[in-house]
Amino acid sequence: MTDTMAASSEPLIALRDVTTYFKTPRGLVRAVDGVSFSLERGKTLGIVGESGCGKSVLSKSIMGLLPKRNVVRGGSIKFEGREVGQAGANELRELWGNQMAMVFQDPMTALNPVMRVGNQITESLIHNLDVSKDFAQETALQLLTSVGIPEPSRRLRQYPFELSGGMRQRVMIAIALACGPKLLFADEPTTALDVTVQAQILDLLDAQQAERFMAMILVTHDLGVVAGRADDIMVMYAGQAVEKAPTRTLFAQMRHPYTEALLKSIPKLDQASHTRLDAIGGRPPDLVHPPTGCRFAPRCPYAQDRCLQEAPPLVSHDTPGHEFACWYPVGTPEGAEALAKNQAAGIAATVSGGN
Amino acid sequence: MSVSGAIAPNIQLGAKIKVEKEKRKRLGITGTISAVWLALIGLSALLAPWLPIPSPKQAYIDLVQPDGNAPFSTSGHVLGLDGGGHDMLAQTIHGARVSLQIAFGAVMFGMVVGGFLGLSAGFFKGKVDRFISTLFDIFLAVPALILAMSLVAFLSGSSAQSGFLSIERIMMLALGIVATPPLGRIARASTLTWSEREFVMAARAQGAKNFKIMFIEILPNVLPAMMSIALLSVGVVVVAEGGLSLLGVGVNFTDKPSWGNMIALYAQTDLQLHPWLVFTPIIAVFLTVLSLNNLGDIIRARFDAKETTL
Amino acid sequence: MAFLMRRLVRVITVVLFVTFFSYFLLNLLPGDPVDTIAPFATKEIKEAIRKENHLDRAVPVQYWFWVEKFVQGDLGYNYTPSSKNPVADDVKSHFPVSVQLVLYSILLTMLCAIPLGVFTAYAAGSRLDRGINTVLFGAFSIPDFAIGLLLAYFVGVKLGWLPNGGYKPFGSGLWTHARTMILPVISLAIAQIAGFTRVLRSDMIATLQEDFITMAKSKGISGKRVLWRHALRPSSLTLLTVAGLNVGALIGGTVVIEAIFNLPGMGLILTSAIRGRQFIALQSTVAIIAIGYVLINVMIDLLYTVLDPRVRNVS
Amino acid sequence: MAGTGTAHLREPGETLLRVENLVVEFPVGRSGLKVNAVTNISLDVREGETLGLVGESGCGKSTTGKAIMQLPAPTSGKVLFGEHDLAALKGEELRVMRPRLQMIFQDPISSLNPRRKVEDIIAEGLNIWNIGTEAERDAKVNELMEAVGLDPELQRGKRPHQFSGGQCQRISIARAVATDPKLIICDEPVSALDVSVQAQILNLLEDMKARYGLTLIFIAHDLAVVKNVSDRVVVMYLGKMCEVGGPDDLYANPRHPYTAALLSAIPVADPSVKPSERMTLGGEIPSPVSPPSGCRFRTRCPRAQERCASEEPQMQQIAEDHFVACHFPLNPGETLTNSTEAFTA
Repeated sequence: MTDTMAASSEPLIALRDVTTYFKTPRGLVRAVDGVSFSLERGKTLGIVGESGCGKSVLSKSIMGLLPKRNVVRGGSIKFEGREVGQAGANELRELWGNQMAMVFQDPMTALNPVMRVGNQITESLIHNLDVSKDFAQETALQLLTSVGIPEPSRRLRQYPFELSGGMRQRVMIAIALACGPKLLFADEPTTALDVTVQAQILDLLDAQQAERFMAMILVTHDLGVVAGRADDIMVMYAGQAVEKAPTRTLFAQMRHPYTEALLKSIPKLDQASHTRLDAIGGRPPDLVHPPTGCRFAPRCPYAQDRCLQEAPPLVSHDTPGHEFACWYPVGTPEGAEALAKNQAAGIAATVSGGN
Repeated sequence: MSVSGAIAPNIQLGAKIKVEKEKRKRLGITGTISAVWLALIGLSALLAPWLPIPSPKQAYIDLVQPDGNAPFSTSGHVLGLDGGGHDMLAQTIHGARVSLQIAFGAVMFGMVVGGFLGLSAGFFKGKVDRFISTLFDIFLAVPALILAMSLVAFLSGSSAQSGFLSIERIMMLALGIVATPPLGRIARASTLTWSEREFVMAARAQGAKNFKIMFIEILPNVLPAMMSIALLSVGVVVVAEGGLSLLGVGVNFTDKPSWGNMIALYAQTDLQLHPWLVFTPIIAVFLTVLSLNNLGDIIRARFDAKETTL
Repeated sequence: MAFLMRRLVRVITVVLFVTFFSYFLLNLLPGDPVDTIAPFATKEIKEAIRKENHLDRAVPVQYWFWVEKFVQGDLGYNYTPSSKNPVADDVKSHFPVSVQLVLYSILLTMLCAIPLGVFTAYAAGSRLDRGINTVLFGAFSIPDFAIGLLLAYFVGVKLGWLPNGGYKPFGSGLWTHARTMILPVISLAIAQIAGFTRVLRSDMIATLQEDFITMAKSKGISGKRVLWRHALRPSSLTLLTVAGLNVGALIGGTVVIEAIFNLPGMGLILTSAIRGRQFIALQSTVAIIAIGYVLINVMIDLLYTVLDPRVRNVS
Repeated sequence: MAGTGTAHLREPGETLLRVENLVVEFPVGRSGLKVNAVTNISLDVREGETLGLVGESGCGKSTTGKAIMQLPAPTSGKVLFGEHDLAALKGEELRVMRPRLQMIFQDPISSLNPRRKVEDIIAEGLNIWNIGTEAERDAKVNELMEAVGLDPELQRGKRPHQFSGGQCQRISIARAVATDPKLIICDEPVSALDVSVQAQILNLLEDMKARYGLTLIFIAHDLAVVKNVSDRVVVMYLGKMCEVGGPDDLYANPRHPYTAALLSAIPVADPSVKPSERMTLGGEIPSPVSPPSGCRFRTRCPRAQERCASEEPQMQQIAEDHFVACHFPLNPGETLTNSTEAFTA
């Protein structure tokens, strides 16, 4: 996604100003509101944000998996140079499975409960690649072995409810990998799992990605999950990308107050116990009527009048490839001044009090 | 549709459809029409003796043709007369009185008894649940209409001499017993899911007694699901009364007209020549059941009664 | 399978309870039961009836004798002033009529409801779906006997296309048989079709929003396969539960429809037993219907375990 | 781990709550098998202390919390609260103890009755026990709502569905505090919340603890969260205790292999820490219906020896206020090596 790398090859997928709105009786919900990025093969993009920030909708929207009714999609999505932003299911079906695939959040609900694991893996092979049943069966067996499932031939005949959560997630990864996709979406792949299992699954995804030279979009609410695994990170808030940078750059010089707040509000292992947390006050805005200026302004400790009136654009400043949308960025003189001004005025937005 | 089974299919209708059906605040057009019809028919049934309509027993025999044909519409008789010279509007309204009285009585019985049993079974679980569920199963092991028929037969047999129970009361009781297990099972299923909720544990942690938890915490949550099924059940009982009359069980036409015995009588005597006589009470039944089903659906959609999946 | 065995044991207990309960009720009736059954008979005949049905013994003993006879196929007698007819004979000739009626109705219901339900769920929200839904909602609210009477009048009387009553057995020719069954079967099936379609539709709509459907789509398999292979089976589970509950409605409806179309089925035995206060005959007939009903439900449970692997292993 | 023992318990006089050899078992259907949800757990809390209970799903931490509340009562064991053994109390005797122990639940939606108003929910305990006059109760509800950061004027009459998840947790906290309890058991109170809201609630809990003089048992699966709030931490695995200690020492020098593995599995928000270099535990938690013999962790433990299968480790003191139930505990500063052998063991 970075400019420096763009020269070497054409990106696998490039988004420009992608929007996804939902029509509801309350009005139009701007779930994704103008997101752009590009990603090359073999790279991992981490998309980070809290629930309702549009990160999960974004990946379904790129895949074209949202229902047609009551959904308004806009912007351009280019997959290998081909525009698929407005493509219908018939056109996308060619891409699904063998070009792009998805690993869902909850392995409990994302596997068909009344279908054997084996059939769920082989069906995409049989229908997309037109291989024989025996060959598909053989491939499924290899896939299960490669995702680290013991006794794979027995597992093929089992139903999802007979497997543990971690095993189910491995099966789901096997299904997603079956037809050798070039792009893998992993939508909170470990949120439903225990920490020790989470580590296993993330390692597995890493290994498979490297082996197959896939691009991966890893969606999560946990900055820790992407810190060691993504090449680039995009932080989302209220439907928009607020900061985008190569991972090391992002952690080394966080510019957006939301990114900073997100990191600071997490309790850390190396902090002494009873350390008071820097909570973000308030809660995310209503996406039917988002604030006019910067969407984070009402909760932002740096916010000035300008932030409430004028939405900052997502652009790169000093470091190429590091984009952020803020008038008073963290770690800059303007930012420090704005924070000092607010603190002097007693407007401490990082309060633990009422929402 | 007919007796208890009809309760089942509707349970889920609309419940899970969240695509476009956001919770409606008001009744909507169809809901309003349904409510108006039910209010109209309910009020006229309630006030029938005081309405400016002839008595259903009054026979305008002079208006009936010698060949037994009664004029369809004469001044003063909006829905015409039947072969015996009885005013059809009066018959239908007085019929509503009997049919609706039976239906509401039966469903009230089912709500109270079934609700109490279901709530107890779902709340206490274990032995209480096994006992009550078996009881329900026993009553559900006989098709509802046949159970109702047998109960009416037994009950009228046993009160034949004493005359303690009028036939309407017998119908009410018999159909009430039949309506109890389905309503009870809804109450049980709903109670089971609600008592899993942590607020029940929270109430217990506060020191609330079982009685309070059952009736203050759980019942208000179970009631919407029961209410929507109860509305359907009223319709089902109205239909069942018709079915029983067609089988020759139930209120006697010469005593009191009911929608059921009107349909049964005219179907035997007038279907070929005066089908309108048959269709009048049928339309009344249809509109009433339709309205009840519609309101039941609306309530269910509003309360998202998903847990009533039995 | 252990699940099914437990189910079967429960079913037998329930049937025993049902019959005992009704037997007990019979004895709660005021007066001498023999007087109720045969008020017309002489003292000697009454004594004979009493002996025959062991009405002189304690209730549990009477009941036991009844069970013993019942399992041997002796269902008691219909007593009339002129004769006594074995109920078993009536059942033998009437039972097939009712079974045909129920079977044909179930068949017709499934043939119409499954495609309709799948289609309306797939096209949920479209104008066609809404149209079909409105019609179905209306159809669902019409009592089966009303449909029967309407059909009897319009098709039977007005158009004269089909007989509006009577029964011809299968042996008298397929068309002859069918002519007598078409109207009753349609009368029974319409409300069932409406109910089933709506249940299947709402379940399918819910299923189509599940993650595993999105997952199936994301594999790139055809829309048809997603619909029929992935969505239908999990959605049909509720349908089965509802079907089980609905069989009772269907049997009840059959009794009424038989009366309207003059079909010699179990309903006829029932009504004549009630009219003639033949409580022993009634008891036996109700027991047969209850057993049939309960057996159908066991079959549905069996089907349920076939369709849902989760039930098989959860013990 | 998966060990037993009471070596870590402090003098009975010092503690507010003392749980000894708690066992909770559930039957599996009618099969005659049982789930060993909690086996021989002992723990204690001093007044004013926060005890953290941490472990992965299925380790029995929530079951332990509920068993202390007698919801339902444990299969065996003692729950000494003051001079009473709660597990031995029945009916009315137990009921009068209820207001002194309260609970906060995980699911903000499920833990509030959707059909009741916020004021009724908060005042429930006051009403049940008839505490104060009506006006006093009213004032108490206002005070509590303000204390948890809700606006009594505007929000008293609303129903739970009108609140966000974080606000619902605030209501739950207000309800729990209403009857002036000594002890509150917080069962994963922040795991359903977003990180930004989670921090608000954790801060609020600390405030409430100070303001109302509470003692907390804090149950969670997130080690960092537990560390943040606790004065003492118990690490659990498959219904048993692994390690008990003060948070700073325990997190800096985990002695039990499971604690070490758990700590190393947590993703760190620091790109310089390569996940691949850290130790990853293989396999998954065994079924609590037939737990492994000896040490229950041995099937996944890279240090497991034969002795671990035959002999159950007992809780032993290894440093000041630091106890471990392991035959081969780690030395301070020693790290686990990545080993896949345990995977198949």
